[in-house]
Amino acid sequence: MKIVVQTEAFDLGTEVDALRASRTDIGAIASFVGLARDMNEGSGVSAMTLEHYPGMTEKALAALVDDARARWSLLDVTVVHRVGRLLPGDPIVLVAVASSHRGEAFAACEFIMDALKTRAPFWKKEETPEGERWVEARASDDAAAARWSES
Amino acid sequence: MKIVVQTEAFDLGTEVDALRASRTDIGAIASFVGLARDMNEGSGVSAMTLEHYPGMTEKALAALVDDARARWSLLDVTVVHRVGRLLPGDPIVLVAVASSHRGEAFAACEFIMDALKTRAPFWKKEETPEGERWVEARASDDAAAARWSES
Amino acid sequence: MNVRVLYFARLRERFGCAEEQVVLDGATVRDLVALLQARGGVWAEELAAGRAFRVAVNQDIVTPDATVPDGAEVAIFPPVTGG
Amino acid sequence: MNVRVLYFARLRERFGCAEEQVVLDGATVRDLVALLQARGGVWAEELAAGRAFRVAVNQDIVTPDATVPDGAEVAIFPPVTGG
Repeated sequence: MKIVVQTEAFDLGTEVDALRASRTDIGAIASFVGLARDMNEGSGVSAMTLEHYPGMTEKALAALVDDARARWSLLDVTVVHRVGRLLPGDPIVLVAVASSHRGEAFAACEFIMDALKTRAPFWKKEETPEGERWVEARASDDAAAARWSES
Repeated sequence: MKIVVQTEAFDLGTEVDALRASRTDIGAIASFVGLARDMNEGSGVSAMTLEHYPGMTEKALAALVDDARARWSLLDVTVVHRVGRLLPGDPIVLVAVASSHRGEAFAACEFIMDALKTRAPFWKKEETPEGERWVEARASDDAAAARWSES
Repeated sequence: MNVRVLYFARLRERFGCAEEQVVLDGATVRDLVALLQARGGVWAEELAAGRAFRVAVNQDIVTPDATVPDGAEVAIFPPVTGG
Repeated sequence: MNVRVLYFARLRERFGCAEEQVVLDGATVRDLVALLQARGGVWAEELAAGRAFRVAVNQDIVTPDATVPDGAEVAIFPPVTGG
């Protein structure tokens, strides 16, 4: 299990290769990369800065990965989240989940992303033609996270 | 859109980098890699050989990717499936889906895998200590594919 | 009429045949399957009612009622197991 | 008792404060928030009932009824927007 908060870019191929290593019991790896977009809420975005709460961030990420491991049978999990200033097209977050079976890998990967969006203390500030603005939390993210408590 | 059937190994990092290229409108890339395992149905598996129906395979993969594109708002899709002899730990299949938003990327990626499992003409033959055997289709794969027609 | 029939995977091995030309009297997939079943032996066994196999006509999976056009490429194979 | 209070993101900017020591009379998150609201101005505005903010005590998100232990690290911040 690897959970990292870093300013540097990450590489999906490298992270997933590390997860696979020389194992032969993994049947499925579901992964997700979130990227900085050049548009949000109808405005052009030229850059964004990600702030976090050092200490709590790592604790919150570990807790939600633990929740995923309690819920599904997982072989390994990697979460990497960047902080600092990012440009459109830059990768922000990576979640990769290895399991014997694809259904569990997919579900756990999506669960971790949904939980991260509502529970991990990161905040985005965007640079737009109208000036800087803090990104507002989305009701759709709360709804996505809530799905997992219903089932 | 890229759909390929090949004997050679593929690299997740390379395929996803190609999908991203220099775009700045992608917010989410969900991807899946299926790997050959060393165990199946309680037997050790030392190798497997994937057979397919050339011509129909490409047509079936294109059709299910088209179904995904009709259903969700996707920016790009890559599907790579290997044929020939594979060893435990070898990657078999890759599906990567780029979208503006993560919910659509996740759903389309899982849909494509579920549809591929039931609609694309590939067959696996495993080498086990008890001899060679053709893998039997799983009821759980039919159930996974059927979920998508209910909703 | 004439159709080209392909077999894959376990069925190819059981029939000992990857491809053949078949002269068909009927017009549907059901007619073709009945003709092959009538060969007896592994043909009757593997294509018996209730056995799981799939049929594609010109590379699209179809139901037993589907028409088989003259010159069609018909494929008969086990349920797929890729991915 | 004494608690260390941290502010993040928009609230840090609005309050012009990233961290402070607060002497607290009560024992719950609600007591601390009431103390800060009583400062008026941006404090009253941002921490008013119905405004969306989150409170963590020793790095766990808690509800307003949660106890604040002496020496705790309390953080007040907007709903998170990472990922």
